[in-house]
This record gives sequence, C-alpha cells and structure tokens, in this order.
Amino acid sequence: MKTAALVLLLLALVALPPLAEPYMLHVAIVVLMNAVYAEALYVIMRMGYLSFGHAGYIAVGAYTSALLATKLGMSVWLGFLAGGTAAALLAWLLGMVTLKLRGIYFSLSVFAFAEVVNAVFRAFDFFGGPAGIAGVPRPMFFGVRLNTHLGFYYVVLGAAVISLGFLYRLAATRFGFTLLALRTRDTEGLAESVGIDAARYKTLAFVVSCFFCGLMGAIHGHYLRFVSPFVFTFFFSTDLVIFNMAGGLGSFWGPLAGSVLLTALGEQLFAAGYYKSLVYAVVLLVVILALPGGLIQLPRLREAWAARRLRWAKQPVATTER
Amino acid sequence: MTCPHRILTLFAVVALSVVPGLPPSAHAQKPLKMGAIVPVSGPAAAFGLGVQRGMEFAAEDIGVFTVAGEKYKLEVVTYDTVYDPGKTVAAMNRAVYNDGVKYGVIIGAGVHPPILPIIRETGFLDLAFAAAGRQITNGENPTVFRIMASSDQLYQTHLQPIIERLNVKRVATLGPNDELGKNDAKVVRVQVEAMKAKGVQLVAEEYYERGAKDFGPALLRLIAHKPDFIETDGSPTGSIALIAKQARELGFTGYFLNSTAVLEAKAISDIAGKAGDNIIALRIWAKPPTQLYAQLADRHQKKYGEAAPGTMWEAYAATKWVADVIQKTGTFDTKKVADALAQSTYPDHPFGPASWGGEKTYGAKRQIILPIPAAILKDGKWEPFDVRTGKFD
Amino acid sequence: MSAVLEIRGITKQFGGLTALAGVDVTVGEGELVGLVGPNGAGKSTLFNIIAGAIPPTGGQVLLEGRNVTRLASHDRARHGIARTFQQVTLFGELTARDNVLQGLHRHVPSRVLAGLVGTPGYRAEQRELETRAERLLDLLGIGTHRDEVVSEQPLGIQKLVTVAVALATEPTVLLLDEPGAGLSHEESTRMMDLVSTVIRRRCTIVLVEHNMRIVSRYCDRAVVLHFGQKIYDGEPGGLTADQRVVDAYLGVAELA
Amino acid sequence: MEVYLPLLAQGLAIGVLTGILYVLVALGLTLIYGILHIVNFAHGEIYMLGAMAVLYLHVVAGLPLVPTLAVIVVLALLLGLAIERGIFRVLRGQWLQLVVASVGISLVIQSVGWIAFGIQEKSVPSYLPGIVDLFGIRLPRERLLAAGVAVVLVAALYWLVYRTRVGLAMRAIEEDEETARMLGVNANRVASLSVALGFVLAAVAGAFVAPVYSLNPGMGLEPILMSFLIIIVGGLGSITGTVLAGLLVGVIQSVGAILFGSEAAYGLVFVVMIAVLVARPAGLLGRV
Repeated sequence: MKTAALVLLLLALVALPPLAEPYMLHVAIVVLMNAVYAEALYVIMRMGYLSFGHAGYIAVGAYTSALLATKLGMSVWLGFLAGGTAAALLAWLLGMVTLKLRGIYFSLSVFAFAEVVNAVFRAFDFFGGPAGIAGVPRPMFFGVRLNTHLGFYYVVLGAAVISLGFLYRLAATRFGFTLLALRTRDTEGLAESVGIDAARYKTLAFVVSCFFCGLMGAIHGHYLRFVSPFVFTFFFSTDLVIFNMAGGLGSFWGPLAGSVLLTALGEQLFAAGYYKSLVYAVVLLVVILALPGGLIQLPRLREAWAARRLRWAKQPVATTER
Repeated sequence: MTCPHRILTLFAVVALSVVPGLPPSAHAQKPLKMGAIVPVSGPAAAFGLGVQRGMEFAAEDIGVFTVAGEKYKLEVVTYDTVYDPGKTVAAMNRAVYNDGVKYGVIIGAGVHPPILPIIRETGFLDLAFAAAGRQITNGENPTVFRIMASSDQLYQTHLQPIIERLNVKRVATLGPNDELGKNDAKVVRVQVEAMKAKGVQLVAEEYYERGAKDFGPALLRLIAHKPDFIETDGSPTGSIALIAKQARELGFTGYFLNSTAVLEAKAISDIAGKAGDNIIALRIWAKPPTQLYAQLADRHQKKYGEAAPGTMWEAYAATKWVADVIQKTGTFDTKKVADALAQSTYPDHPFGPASWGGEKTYGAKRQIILPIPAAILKDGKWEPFDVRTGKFD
Repeated sequence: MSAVLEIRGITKQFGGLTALAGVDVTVGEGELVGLVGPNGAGKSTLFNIIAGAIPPTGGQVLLEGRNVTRLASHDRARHGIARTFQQVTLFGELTARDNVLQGLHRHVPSRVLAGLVGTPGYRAEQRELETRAERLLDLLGIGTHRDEVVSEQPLGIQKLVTVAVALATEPTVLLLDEPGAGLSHEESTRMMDLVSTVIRRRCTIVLVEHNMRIVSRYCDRAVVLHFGQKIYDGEPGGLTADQRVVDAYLGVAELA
Repeated sequence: MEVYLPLLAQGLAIGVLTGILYVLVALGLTLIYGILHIVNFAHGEIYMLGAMAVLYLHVVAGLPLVPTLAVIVVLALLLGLAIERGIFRVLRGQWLQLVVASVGISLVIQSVGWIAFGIQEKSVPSYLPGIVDLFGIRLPRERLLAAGVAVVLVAALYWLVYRTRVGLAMRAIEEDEETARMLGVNANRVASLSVALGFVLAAVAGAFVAPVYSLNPGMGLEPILMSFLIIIVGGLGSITGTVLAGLLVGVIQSVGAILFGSEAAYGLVFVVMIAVLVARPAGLLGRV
C-alpha cells in the first residue's frame, strides 16, 4: 500500500508540472531543495549532532559548481557532482577534527566553519568577492539550455528523488541503524565495546550529509544563476534545523514534513522577513513544547507526552551533554 | 495515520498553499500592481522603508487614471528581499509569475545579478535603486532604469570639485565590504588618480562588515596614514554616524564624504553628537529644492512621526513618472513604456527637472539625470555645500 | 586447556598513583574466573585495560596468543573480547531487540549497497539476525521484553539486556563488571545461575565481584587484587585460609 | 605605512577596551552555560531589549538613569524566570531541544522587535560624552564607563559564585546534581536564578553599550556571534576564561587590523577560534 501511494505521488510530481504556473514550479523547486537539505541534515541530527553551519557546505557546493562552469566552462552536470564531492571532501577533513567534539561544542565549531567559508568567499576576488559570481549557466539538455522553470524543475526533481531515495533507504541499512548507537558519549563507549568504530561511522555520516548539501547547493546556485556570500547565511542553517525540529526527529518523514510545510508557508509570507521568522519561531516553540515528537508525532500525541513525562522526572536541571 | 496517508496530506497541503493570492476584489477600478521589491528587515531596512512609503504617497496622489479606456488605481505590493539575493529571486518569482506585477522598484546592486535574467525574459520594468553595478543599466537590459544618481555620476561630477574646494591632499576610503563599497572605492580611485598632478593621493583603503558597529580596527589603520578626507562610499546612516564618532575619538579632524546614503541630520547628531560635523553628503538637500519636496517631508513626518528616509522622494517621483508615461502611451506593454519613458522628461521631480542620460558611460539612456545636491553637516543641521559640478553623460 | 586470555606484567600509573603494578593472570578456555578486591584495588582499571578502553603504562594483553595491547576497543571487540559496564549502559531509546542487533551487526558485512537496494538476500539476512537476537533474549529469559524501549525497563531487565548485547558479538572472552550489583537477592542469584550455566557454555568469563559469597559459590578460580598487586590466584575455597587476603580485605567476621 | 609606537599603543588600548565590552556582553552567556550547560541563543536579543529599554525609559520617557537601570534589572529578572519556568524547565535534560528552543525565542523577540520598535536606526545619547587623553592615547569616556561596569559585574559574579551560599548551590548543581539534590539544594530554584541572573547581565550590558553604538532590533546578532567566539575560546562556563578570551579577541581584532587590515583581522579571529577548538576542545580554561 505504501509503495502505491509513493508511486502515485511521483507520477503526480512528474505529470502535473507542465500544467502548472511558473510560480508554482518555483515554489516546488524551493520545496524540493529544502527537503533535500533538511533530510541531509537529518542524517547527523538523527545521530544526536546539531549543526548550525550546514549552509557553509551548501555554499561550498554552490561555489565549486559555479566556478567550474564560469571559469572552466565545464559541463554543469559534472559541476553538480563536483559540488557534492567538494563539500563531502571538506566534511571528511573537518569531520575528523570536529566530530571529536560533542554537543554544543560541535554545533558551534561547525558554525565557526561556515562563518570562515563565507569570509573567504567575500575576501578573495577569485571567488568573486562580495559581488559573488554572476552568469552561472543553467545545464544543457540535448542542446537546449534549461532556462525555463519547467525545464529546471525536472533537474531538481530528478536530483531530489535520487537524494531522498538514497537518504530514506540509508536509514534502513545497517550503516544507518548503527548511527543510532552513537547518540551520547556513554552509548558511544558501549558502541566501541561491541566493535563499532564510532569515529569512522560519524565521519562517514557527516560526509554523506554534506555531500547531499553540496550537491543540492550546486543545483541551487545554477537555479539562481548566481552565487554570493549573502545567500547561504547563518539564518539559512537555522531554517534547516527548524525544519528538522518542527517536523520531528522520530523518523525520515519528520524533516520532510517540516521542510515542505514551512517552506510552502514561508513563500506566502513575502511582505516582510520578520513575519516569516516570527511564524517559523512560533511553530518551532509550539512543537518543541507541546508536540515532543514533532508534527509527525501528531497522531500519537498522548504516547509522546507520556514518554516525556516519564523521561522528565529523572532529568537533571544541568544537562549532562558536555 | 499510517505513512501513505501522510504523504498524500503533505502533497495536498503544498498544492493548497501555493494557490495564487485571492482574486482582486471587484471594486470600481482594476488595480495596477507595482512592486516594492526592497529590504524591509535586516541592516538595510531603512532604504526599503523610504521606497515603500514614497510609492504609497505617489499611489495616493495619482488616484484613479485611465489607460486605453479602462479605469485603474495604483496598488503598491511590498516584497521583502532582506538584501539577500536568494530571497530577491523568490520575491521576483512571486511578483512576476504569481501576482502579475510588471513594474516595480528594486533596491540593491548586490541583488540584481540573479534577477536580471528574469527581468530580461519577462520584460519587467525595473526602476533600480542601485548606485553601483555597471551591469544593471546597459544595452542588454532595456527595461531597467536607475532612478537615483549612480556612483559613477556622483563621483564624476562632484569628487574633484569638492577636493579642490576643501584643498584636500590625502584621501582615504572606508566602505562596507559588499558590492556597493567595492564598486564605489574603484570609482573614487579613478577620480583621485586623475588629480595626481594637483598633489592629491589615495593613502588608504579599508572595508568593514556591513552592519558592523565597531569601526575601531579599520579606522586605526586608516588614521595611521594621516588622511584629511575619508570617503565612506555607501555607508548607511547608522554606520556613517558611528564612523564619524569613532574617528573623532581617534583624533581625526578632517572631512567625511558619503555618496549614496539615507542620511538624516538628526539621526547622525543623536549618535555622533558634535563629531558628526563636517560630514559632506551627496544626494542630501540642505534646503528643500522644490515645494513638492517640502510637502512630502511634512506629510511623512505627520503620518509616521519620524523623519523621512532619503529614498522616499526618488521612489515617489519614479512611480508618478512611470504612471504618467503609461497613461500617455495608453498601454501596459513594458517595452513600449520603456522606450517612451527614456525619451520623456519629468519637470516636477521633487529634486528638480529630471531626464535620462548615460549613453556614453553605460551605452543606454537609462540613467536618471537630475540636480545632485551636496550638503555639509554643521551642529546637527545640513547646510548647502554647492560646488561647480562636472559633466556626466 | 589452552590459555585464552593472558595478562603479562600489566602496570598502570595515573600521574603519581600506581593503580596496577605488574599483574599477571592467565585464563583458560571455558573458565569462570572471579576478579576480587576491595574498592580501589584496580579491578575496574584492569578490566578497562583488557577491553582496550584505556591503554596500560606497561605490560601486554594477549588474546588466544595474539598481542592485542595496542588495538582500539572496537578492534578488540571484533577479535572476541566483550564487556559490560559498572553503570548500566544501553542504547536507551532503542528496544531490547535493537540493542542486541547493534551487537550482532559486528560479525556481518555491512553491505551498504545491498541494504540500499533492499535485495531479497539482504532482507533474509536481516530477518535471520532478528531471530538470532530474539533467541538470545529468550536464552536470558527476557524474550517477552524484546519490543520495549530499554530506558523504560527496571534495572534487572536492563542488566540482562547488557549481557545479551555483549553476548551478541559472540565473544571468546566475556568481561562482566559486577553483574549482580544493584539487584535484589533473587535477581542476582538468577543472574549468577544464568552466568554459571547458560552463558558459561558460550565463552570464557572473567567477572568482577566484591561479594565473596558469589565468588566462592560460582567461580572456578578467584584472583584477588590489593593496591594493584595480585595477592591470590587459586581455588575460591582457599580464600579464607590465605592470611594475606584476610588481612588485606576481609576481616574474619564477614567471611564466616 | 610605518607602524610606530603610539599607533600600536592606541590600538592596544582600543583593543583592551573593546575586549572588556565583549566580556560584559558575554558574561550572562557564560553564567547560564556555566551552571546549566545551556547555550542561550536568545542572549543577543535580551541585550537588545536592555538597550531599547534605556531608549524608551530614559531617553523618551525621561526617567533618570539609575531608576531606569533598576526597572531594567527587575524586568530582566522576571523575563528570565518566565522563560526558565515556561520553556527551559519543560525541556530539562534535552540539550538539543533546549538550544533550538533558545533559537526560537531569539527569533520571536527579534521579529516582534522589528514590528514594535520600527525599522529606523535609533540612538541613546552618551551618559559620559567626550574622551580622556592618556599620554596621547585617546579613550572615549562612555567606553571607560562601560568597562568600569564590566569590571564591577565580573567582580560581583566572582563574589556571588565563589563567596555566597547561592554560589555554592550553583556550583554544586553544576558539579554533581544528584548529590546536590540529596543535600537539599533546590535544583529548580537554582536553575531559575541562574537564567534570571544571566538575563539581567545581558540586559545591563545592553543598557551600558547602547550609547556606544546605535540601536536597531537586529543589533543582537553581532554581539551574540562574538560572545560565542569568546566563551568557546575562553572555555565554556569559566568566568576567568571569558575575561581572558574577551581581551584576547579585542586585541587581536584591533592590533590585527593595524597590521593586516580589518577584513583579515575579522577572519583571523575565527581562525583562532577553530585552532583553540581543535587544540583544546574545552577552551583555554574550560573543563570538558
């Protein structure tokens, strides 16, 4: 039954767009991109790691692809992959260092990394400095440059289906299952004692998460046809965290629900930036306080409350996560 | 709710939420929507606020007008870009493809590159409030007009005369490290080099993070070069006031020049106090140049209880000018309106008679040509600082 | 009976404090050895060194003749050393069966690609692992709790799950850190009965225990540590007769 | 450009003064993290509210400075108690939810700030205008005042944490909560007090830094980024660490700017942060 519904949805996503208005295609593109970013971040949030710097990896992907396309005239499709690989490589290098840290230390170190990335892109003319890089071309498809919304929509849809499919199945693999064993310092000790090389698994998870951020970041850059240090900012990272938390960390569907609903809603609040951040913040607080499991826990709200009350009784005031 | 239903509800919610806005209520006349695609939050919010209010005043004054036999009323719709290129693309997509907006004011050279393709594809008539960015007003973008004096224009006409009048020898620049700051610095460098014979030289060039509050580090290095004139490019009110205050604290006694800011004398003197004196601001009128200018200033003070941001007048004028041209040409086709607009002049612009120019510099007649004032701040009040201005075409 | 676990001259210094001073212990296959000593005698330190959680200052740990002293704890686990912790440590948010599965996965190639695609072979292997996990839980008498989240279970059940998780890695040597601690009398007896019968058949066991009655009743051999030195290594029965053990540790009344 | 002594001296003086301002702003963050291990992302917004309170009470309403400060301290206490009781306590023990909730609080206060306080840049006239000239080094009086307040508050915090029963209770909770609870320490009250005091420190910092810079609802972002930098470099939860790191960052920025230009100095500061994180994850004086 579940696969039938999925196939139905996919068919709709492929067949309906030609009838849709360009604006709806724009919203669909943004929704699909945010869904992949949110699910990519979910890979490490499911592991108990909170990152306020994923926008940095998205920016690395976007800049890599943009530079290859504008400076070397490389095929844009290769640029997408290069964007993902560059972000993954950087994640591997930095992961070995930052993943030794846990809790807020990790979050702030990734945040610092994103600030340095933006500072570098702004400082050096090679990266276009503060003006960024304009004229980033759309991909060619059998001789046609996909400049229309419809054309590029299918590029984003294809990338999203592959990415979300991979990330969904990843949770079902033993690799995905093992990541659950690394949530806190104690369970990591236990994991080591049953033969799990925690450092390697964490780094791999971080690399996978950043690969898809870089890949979709590259596509994002080509959608805007422009990359600049002012697009993938600190607030971009917090939005992704909000999608995850609002949707719920309990399952793969949480971040998907969170990102789709909040992005679609955000597109309506165009009149003022602070309306959108107010709505995001209120939704986030209501969910964190009243729906412990996030929006997808809605049907099983009573259980979620019971579990929290039980957990709450034993919890210390000073959180133990160092 | 098992999993498949959850997916279907997700899809339904998405489809619902992108349903185009409510159909316009059918009152007497149809609305002509004009977009204010400007930052209304974030560090550059004051720029956007002025444009939004200026356009609304213009809509009130224009009232009902007829185009090809139909009655219309101007409706201003605001799209907040937060001065972020990504959000500006979202705003343009919403305005152009969903709300059917064909005309609008867009702030920021930095946010233009990603939307220029959309403007070229749809023929959106963009009244650009962007001092920098040669790639905005040129032959490739026929429907883009710059409705404020550009950096090139300001510096080509004013920098050398000001330097001569103040007998300045050592010029330094301090601007935000974004598109605006870097572009202005380039233009200033060219102008100062042109005065090498008169012993004028560029002694230092520094940048700060837009929205930063502490300029100590940048100023220290600058003042070490003993400048007697600091050009602060497009620094907004908050920044120029703090730069003046902190520079005076570090012993700088020379002049400041600011070119594209939204400066209110009161706001600067509140922050900088006496340190604000000797700030020379281009595009700021010490005395209202026209009756209309003064009326708009009072009207804003009455309605909002605060001084009008400096972008209000130019936005007001551009909106009325375009509405007049649409009425005269009797069509909404932006290509035709653009051509007619380029040939037209606008005598009752609040700054004074205005026309279009800039073929030599930009290769297209899309740069507004209007009187450019200069003023100097003395004890919290602007005083005229008239200099013989150079030519710009 | 070949030596399964050899500890040769293990010393450990924490700054000035000498926790272990040249300890030698050899454990034969299938033996149930009790590691005994007052608090602070170095029992847990030795345990952590054998499991690879902390490196020794000197000496060697040999597993089935192979020197594993330098191996990280996750490599040692693959070579057959499993352990439980003094404070009960479990994957709190997972069910009992999933906890055991985490242990079982170590002896099966992760085969990510097959997992991603979800090939029939992979699914069959996964089902087989799940049944093995359930059988392991049944073995320890807690099969009925397999779908319950472990953090919500009483201590007794949790302790049994920790043993199940350790057993899941099919160890040659199982290190049990005070299995009876914190349990009621019947629960600790049931635990020790399990250890000395069911679990013992699967692997060699070294257990840390400071309750002499348990060591005497269940262990084949007792090794007593006192201030980081081995002062006794032999029949548990002989413990009370050995003067040094009595002076260092017991106080006659307690033993009677 | 010849770098000669007076310039370096001036740079050092400005660096130290700016560093002390950073310490003043980061103090509240350090207290809350030090006791409850919560990094309060809304710290910058409480700082902003403190500054806005001075604007509307002292400048607009004309209330003299001291009563204004009293009102600010009371309001900050109440806000701190309300947020601890209403939000932080419900999420006790879940550090991830707590951090993200504080991001939510920060966005709410900032958005409401934009709506309530309007968009135009505002300012508070200086309490002590003018500068002091010390052997050729020019020091603005208002920054000296803010630095003075910072020194007083740091001393008060030391006294509170290390010399009073309340401080003892706080350290007990931080060290080993279970035992502290058994000894009769009311963990909830300590938590409320810690958050409330943290908010007071943030608001007072806002009140004294307000005249130095200009005001707008988004003014909280930059100080919070700098405060994160400082408590990480200094060692999360260590007051001494925060003071040292604050001074270090202030000096690096100003002297760095003289030598390499201000843009490079800004980047340099973040590089130092990552270096410290890698070398000593706990920061200079923190304990992991």
